[in-house]
Amino acid sequence: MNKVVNNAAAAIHDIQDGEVIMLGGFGLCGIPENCINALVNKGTKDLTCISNNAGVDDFGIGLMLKTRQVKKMISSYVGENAEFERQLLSGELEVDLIPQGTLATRCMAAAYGMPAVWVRAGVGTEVAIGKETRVFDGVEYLLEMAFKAKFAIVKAWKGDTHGNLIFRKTTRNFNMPMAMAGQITIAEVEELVPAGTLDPDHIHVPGIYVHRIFQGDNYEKRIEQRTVRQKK
Amino acid sequence: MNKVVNNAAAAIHDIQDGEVIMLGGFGLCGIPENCINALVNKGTKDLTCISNNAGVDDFGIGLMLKTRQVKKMISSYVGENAEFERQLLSGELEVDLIPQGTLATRCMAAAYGMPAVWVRAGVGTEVAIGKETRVFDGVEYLLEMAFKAKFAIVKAWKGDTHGNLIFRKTTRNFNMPMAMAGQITIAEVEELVPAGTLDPDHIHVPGIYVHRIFQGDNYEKRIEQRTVRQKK
Amino acid sequence: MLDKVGIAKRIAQEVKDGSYVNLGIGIPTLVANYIPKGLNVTLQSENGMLGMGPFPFEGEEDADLINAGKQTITEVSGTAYFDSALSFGMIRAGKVDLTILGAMEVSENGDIANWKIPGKMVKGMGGAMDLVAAAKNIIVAMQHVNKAGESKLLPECTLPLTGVKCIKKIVTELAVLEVVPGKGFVLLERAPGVTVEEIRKATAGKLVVEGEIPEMIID
Amino acid sequence: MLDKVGIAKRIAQEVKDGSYVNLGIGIPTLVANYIPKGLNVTLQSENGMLGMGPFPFEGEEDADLINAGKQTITEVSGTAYFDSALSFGMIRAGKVDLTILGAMEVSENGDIANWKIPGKMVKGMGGAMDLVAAAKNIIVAMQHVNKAGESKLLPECTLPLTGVKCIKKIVTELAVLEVVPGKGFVLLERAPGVTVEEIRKATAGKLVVEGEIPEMIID
Repeated sequence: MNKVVNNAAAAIHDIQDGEVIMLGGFGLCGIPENCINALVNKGTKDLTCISNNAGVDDFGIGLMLKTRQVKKMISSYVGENAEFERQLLSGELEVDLIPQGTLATRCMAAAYGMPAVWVRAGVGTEVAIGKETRVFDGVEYLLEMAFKAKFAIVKAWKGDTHGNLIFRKTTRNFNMPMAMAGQITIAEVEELVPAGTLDPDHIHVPGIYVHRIFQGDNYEKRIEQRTVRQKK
Repeated sequence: MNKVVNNAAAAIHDIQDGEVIMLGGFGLCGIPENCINALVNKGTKDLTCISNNAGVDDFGIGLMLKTRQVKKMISSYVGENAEFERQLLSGELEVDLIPQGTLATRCMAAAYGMPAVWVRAGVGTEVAIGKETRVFDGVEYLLEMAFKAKFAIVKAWKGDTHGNLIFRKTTRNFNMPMAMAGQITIAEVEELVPAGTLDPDHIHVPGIYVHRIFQGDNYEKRIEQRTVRQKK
Repeated sequence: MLDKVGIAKRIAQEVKDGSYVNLGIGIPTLVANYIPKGLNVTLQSENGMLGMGPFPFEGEEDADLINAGKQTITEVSGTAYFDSALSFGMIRAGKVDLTILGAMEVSENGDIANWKIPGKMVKGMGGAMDLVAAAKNIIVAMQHVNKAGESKLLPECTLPLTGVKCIKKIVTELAVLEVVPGKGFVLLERAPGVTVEEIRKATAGKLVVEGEIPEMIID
Repeated sequence: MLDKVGIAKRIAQEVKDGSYVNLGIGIPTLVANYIPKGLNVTLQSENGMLGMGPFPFEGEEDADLINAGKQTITEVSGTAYFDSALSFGMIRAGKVDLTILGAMEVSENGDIANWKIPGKMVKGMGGAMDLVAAAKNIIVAMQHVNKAGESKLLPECTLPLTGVKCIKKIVTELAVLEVVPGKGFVLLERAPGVTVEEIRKATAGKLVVEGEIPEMIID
């Protein structure tokens, strides 16, 4: 059950042009930095990226936008990226904006083998256009379909050789539901340990969901909004 | 945000005759022993119990069956209980048998604010009778409704004064989805600690889902099938 | 007339002891600073945290610990982390007692528009649609009129909607108003020094004024 | 003719390296003892565990650590625990590669009945309906005939169904058979010393015999 690959290049080697991939993280928090760099190096094109955000101009998914590798973004908020805006307005880039909770839940549906889920978000708005609606107990819901993504690429704090993952603080975000939603899940971790090292009660994503794992390096972990208070 | 109550009697004081309650545990593993005893002492009647199993004759929910406090069991497997069988065959007790995964998922649906879920289990069987079916991608699913239970009663290993819960080994079972599914969730724990003691990354159920918590005592933790191997 | 801090202070009075609260970006974030001492309030951040603390001290920022506005923050005693699916699960299940967020427009029946202006670059709705569709109690913090001087309290929203019939209360620089579907914007309080007439002029939707309208008390 | 251990040994040959396997109660549980050394196989227990180990040594039982048969068990290196909802989630999502379970009846098109006998006390289906509805590959371990001497491999099941068109393979004391919907029970192997004719006599459903049928190799 050893799922260890050598590095990011090996982990993403078979991601083809035109593929649908999920990328974990929220803003720049907990993003799979090594795999994004490897995708930029590999030059894979026409990707459809399911990711809550689209990075910034010079970091995260922004790096893949700069190299025009992304055909379509499926996100809830894409606001911090000038290149993104340019490509979107010029028609080079498609974007499908969906509510953040719906995005998370469509990942979770895939993770749990549910074909579709009923959600309230978007009822009565343009998000509901073309979608089936239904009233349960007097409340209206939309039918939203589970995502189908060939690859999910996530970043965890620690992982073991069986693929078990542990996250740190708010990095669990989309990494956890996406890790469980991919047909092939690739996890990069800050620290890779032998199976049996992690406390089985502390594991956030059981290894059955993870197909390839490696220890990343040179994590920048950039902060998007550095907000501080002064010591009195 | 202090949710601590003194004991099991205080925690269950307002559970009325005829109420729908969820009880965590799998077999006798991780059952809320203190609360079950308190319900027996209080003598609450006509209860509908959502619980994967029904205990054994002299432990767990079996104690409430002996005192005829249960009107209906909603379970997936009820096989280890002679008194249960007697009451069922005599018509004193109603039982609604549903697939174990469906049981868990109907709890989870309530926990996640989903009104209903599509599941495959039971398609083409008597479980499907009267249920809406639908084909997604060539596969048929049943529409199963989220549970509505006023009270969920669960047992965790550790908990803090804010209601955050941590489970040990296979006791997470139905305790975790039920803890998040109750309108009022009561948690008994082996060790109650001040908020801030538990590692925030290790918490299985966030306190927002838990309304009352207390440290139980005299846990018997009975083993249903003691299977061992011999040292060579 | 209130400044942003004043709006935040007034909304802070709406926060109840023992409650779980989700704060949007902007004025709502400021509310955290004015929650009365002695109240036990837990802040939920929809990126996956219960028990959000203040900004970190300089040099103690942790890239792995941010809020939904992507700002560095801290833990409090009793914090719990979780993933985005569970985060919105608890919101949908009605476990979050109060959501406070900004708006571009609110209508008489409680519709809200706060994510999209046709013709302008659309950044996305983030978690706003999920929050307004699910929270039990939603308070809008906003200016009464927009930069062009037009009322943001309308008979019907003109911008694409974020949610329908969901807003319960509005706090602006001029007033506190309750949204009663079928009735309109019921005026509850005036900002210090602001007259009912000034509020009426700034409100395009139906304003309901019943009896004497008290002035807000803000310390 | 095989005994229970023989059936378990033969099924163990079906287990692939690197796979995740769920074992039902009874003969399937025995399979774990005969998985070839050197194979990396992870056992899933649907009450919330990946990486199920053997029974504990006497005195080392832990009431908090049981399998889906409620037996005390142990961890292995790399075990992970989870709740029942996630457990069935991973089963439904097709992450479990192989499910092995017992049956009362199997039909020519792969239907299975294994939970209810009309007129007898019904104990419940447990997780069986979920497993047969979701697993990618399901092998049934059972006796070829019931105690009354009647075949359990039928044109159609007579007992209430657990699942439809889901069984891929059957291993009995007499034979290994593949279930090919529209075709029938395709005989793959004979148990040592058992003739095709004996198998045909014990099979009420359509038995497909193509070419020479080899004898199983079991050590």
